[in-house]
Amino acid sequence: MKYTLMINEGPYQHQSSDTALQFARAALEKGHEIYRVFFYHDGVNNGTRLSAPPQDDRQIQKEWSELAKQHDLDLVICIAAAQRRGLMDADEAKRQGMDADNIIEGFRISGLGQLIEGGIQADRTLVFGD
Amino acid sequence: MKYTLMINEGPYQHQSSDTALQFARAALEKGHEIYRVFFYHDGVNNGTRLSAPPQDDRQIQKEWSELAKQHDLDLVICIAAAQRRGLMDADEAKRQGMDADNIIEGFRISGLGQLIEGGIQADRTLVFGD
Amino acid sequence: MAMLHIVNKSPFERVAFESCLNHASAGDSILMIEDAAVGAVKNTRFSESIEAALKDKSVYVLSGDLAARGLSEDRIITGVTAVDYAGFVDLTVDNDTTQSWL
Amino acid sequence: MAMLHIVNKSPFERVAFESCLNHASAGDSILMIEDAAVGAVKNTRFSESIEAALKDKSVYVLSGDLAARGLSEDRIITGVTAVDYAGFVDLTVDNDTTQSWL
Amino acid sequence: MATKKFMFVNRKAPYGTVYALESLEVVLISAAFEQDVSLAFIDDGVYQIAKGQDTTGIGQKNFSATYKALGDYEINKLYVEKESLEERGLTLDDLMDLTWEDEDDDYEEKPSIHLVDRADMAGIMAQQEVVISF
Amino acid sequence: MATKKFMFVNRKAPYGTVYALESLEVVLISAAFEQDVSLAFIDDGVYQIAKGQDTTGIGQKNFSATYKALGDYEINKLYVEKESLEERGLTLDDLMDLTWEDEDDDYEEKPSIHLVDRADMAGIMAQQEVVISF
Repeated sequence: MKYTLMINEGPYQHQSSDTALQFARAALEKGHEIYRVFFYHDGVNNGTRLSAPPQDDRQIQKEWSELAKQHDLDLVICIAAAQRRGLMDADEAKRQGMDADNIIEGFRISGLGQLIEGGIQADRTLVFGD
Repeated sequence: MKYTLMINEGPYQHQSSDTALQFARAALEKGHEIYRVFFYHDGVNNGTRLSAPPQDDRQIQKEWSELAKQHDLDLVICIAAAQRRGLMDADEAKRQGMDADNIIEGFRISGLGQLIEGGIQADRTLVFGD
Repeated sequence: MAMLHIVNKSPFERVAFESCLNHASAGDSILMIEDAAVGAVKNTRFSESIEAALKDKSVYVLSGDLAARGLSEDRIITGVTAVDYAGFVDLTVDNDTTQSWL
Repeated sequence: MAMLHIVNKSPFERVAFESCLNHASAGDSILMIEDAAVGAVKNTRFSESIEAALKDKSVYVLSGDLAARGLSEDRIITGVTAVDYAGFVDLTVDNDTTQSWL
Repeated sequence: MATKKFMFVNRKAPYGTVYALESLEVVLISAAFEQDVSLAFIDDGVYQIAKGQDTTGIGQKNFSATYKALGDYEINKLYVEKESLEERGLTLDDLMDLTWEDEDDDYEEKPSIHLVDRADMAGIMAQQEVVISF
Repeated sequence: MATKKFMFVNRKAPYGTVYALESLEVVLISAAFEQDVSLAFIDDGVYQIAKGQDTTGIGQKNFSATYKALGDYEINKLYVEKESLEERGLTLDDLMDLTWEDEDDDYEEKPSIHLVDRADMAGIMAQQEVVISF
């Protein structure tokens, strides 16, 4: 099966990103394909590289980044949602005249069309949110 | 009257930051004092300077920053909550070995004691959240 | 000691509003803000609960939040008072404490 | 076309779970995850609604979420099945579509 | 690209949270993909298409006019649940007049809002291939 | 510094959202300020102090043991609402055994959890000076 996952909440505040991460691992373990993970609403906050949670806590943002590296996942952050919330990659920061960027490796910023296209291409689309 | 306000949600996703901003303006207009605004949970995301919402939308993070400047407000971001979510000032970024910071002018990062102390000092403590 | 209870959740979606009504004391005030504003309207599944609360409590709704959701003030339950943000501030002065029902 | 309905809200706090039950069709499956796991327990204010749903639908609960909230599997309503994340994945395969009740 | 039956489910009031606004942004984008799109308004989602929204008092942008543009993109299956309206003391008259022009029928203006009861709504949901909830 | 009556109100289940964990962090800090602190557990908040929490299946840290430390900081007024337990099929036996040692009474171990009915809970809330909700 080919999956598109949509994640609507940021890390820590709600369990949705944790649940999606566990689901994605379980699906990959069973040999399924994750076609795309689309981060929308506050979900874009999963893509920051500036987090530093307590050592004994999980590192949600880094776990996504590492899962993407291991399985060559397509992690997409919605550009419009990211602009409202202050998530920037180097190109977008330059374009907006920002003095810093904060996106973590393994995520890319793109448009909402990626969500619809993901829904069309995948066998199953799942939404994780609040 | 002397107020301490607590804000528990990030900008845009929930109305709580908007409401608190309107409440703070109305209180200041009536001659009351805002002793402190404490940003907790996802509320720390109100303190980013990397946001760039559409031109016809409100700029919540900048509005807090400007209100602080105009009225010399004490806007405090909880350090523990900020670390989980990726909000960093220059000092904290250095301490954590981060290559960037993202806090906007007018906010400072401090501990949870500032919330309790705010509750003790203020005549009224109000919580805005989800 | 009178308390201002601030509710920001739709009574049709969450239990928070009902829980607020269950814990407010006689003489307290209740202010509906944000999505809770929809609870101020007459002839809903929830309006009887507000009418019961009005017997020994004061009930207010933030006018800006009501208008944003397309509800005009002539639809609100008799006895419920619409206030603006300045009125919200006054309510926090007139009551000794506030409690938010999140 | 069978649908997997995924609920993540406590039935004691939000209407989402009830709304899910009102809209699921016979032959559909319902999976309780996150805070919704508390809805799987016997003898609660909500348990009759689950028992009614079991007449023509399959009902599951994510075991990790149940355990996290201190609820052991011997407390769950007869007919509700506990699954792990691998079982969650299988449910998405066995049903044609999924709908999340947020 | 394949054509799928997409449904966007709206259960939350506007302005208290961002979901209504950002959901609408997704719906607009979906128009470009020529899918079979429908929208469900149930529970507090019915307030999203309430008539006369006025946000001047809360400092947020009033985006309700955007729903009127949906007809131009042939997004004209807006299912509104009768029971959800009734519980909230609302009727069809409280909703915006949303229409589309049917080019196969001499550009006649037709209503985009379809009032359905709960059982019908369940039936419509059961036919979908991709359900995105906000 | 003045002493005020602080109440922390917990209405949400743990792990589904961060509020329980970050609320507990606030409560612990409040101990340093020597205030008159009490905690209310109503609605789904009662699950926060449920016995036997096991988070191995969800990848989150199990922080429930931290509630046991509250007694050491003389935070020993944990009010739990009877009706909230009953609606959820729970009893006092399902909650952790939280105690404190009363140094004015020969260090006798006393229960920190106080089961109260809804009317009593309302009365306790009415006496507070600072109410922080999560």
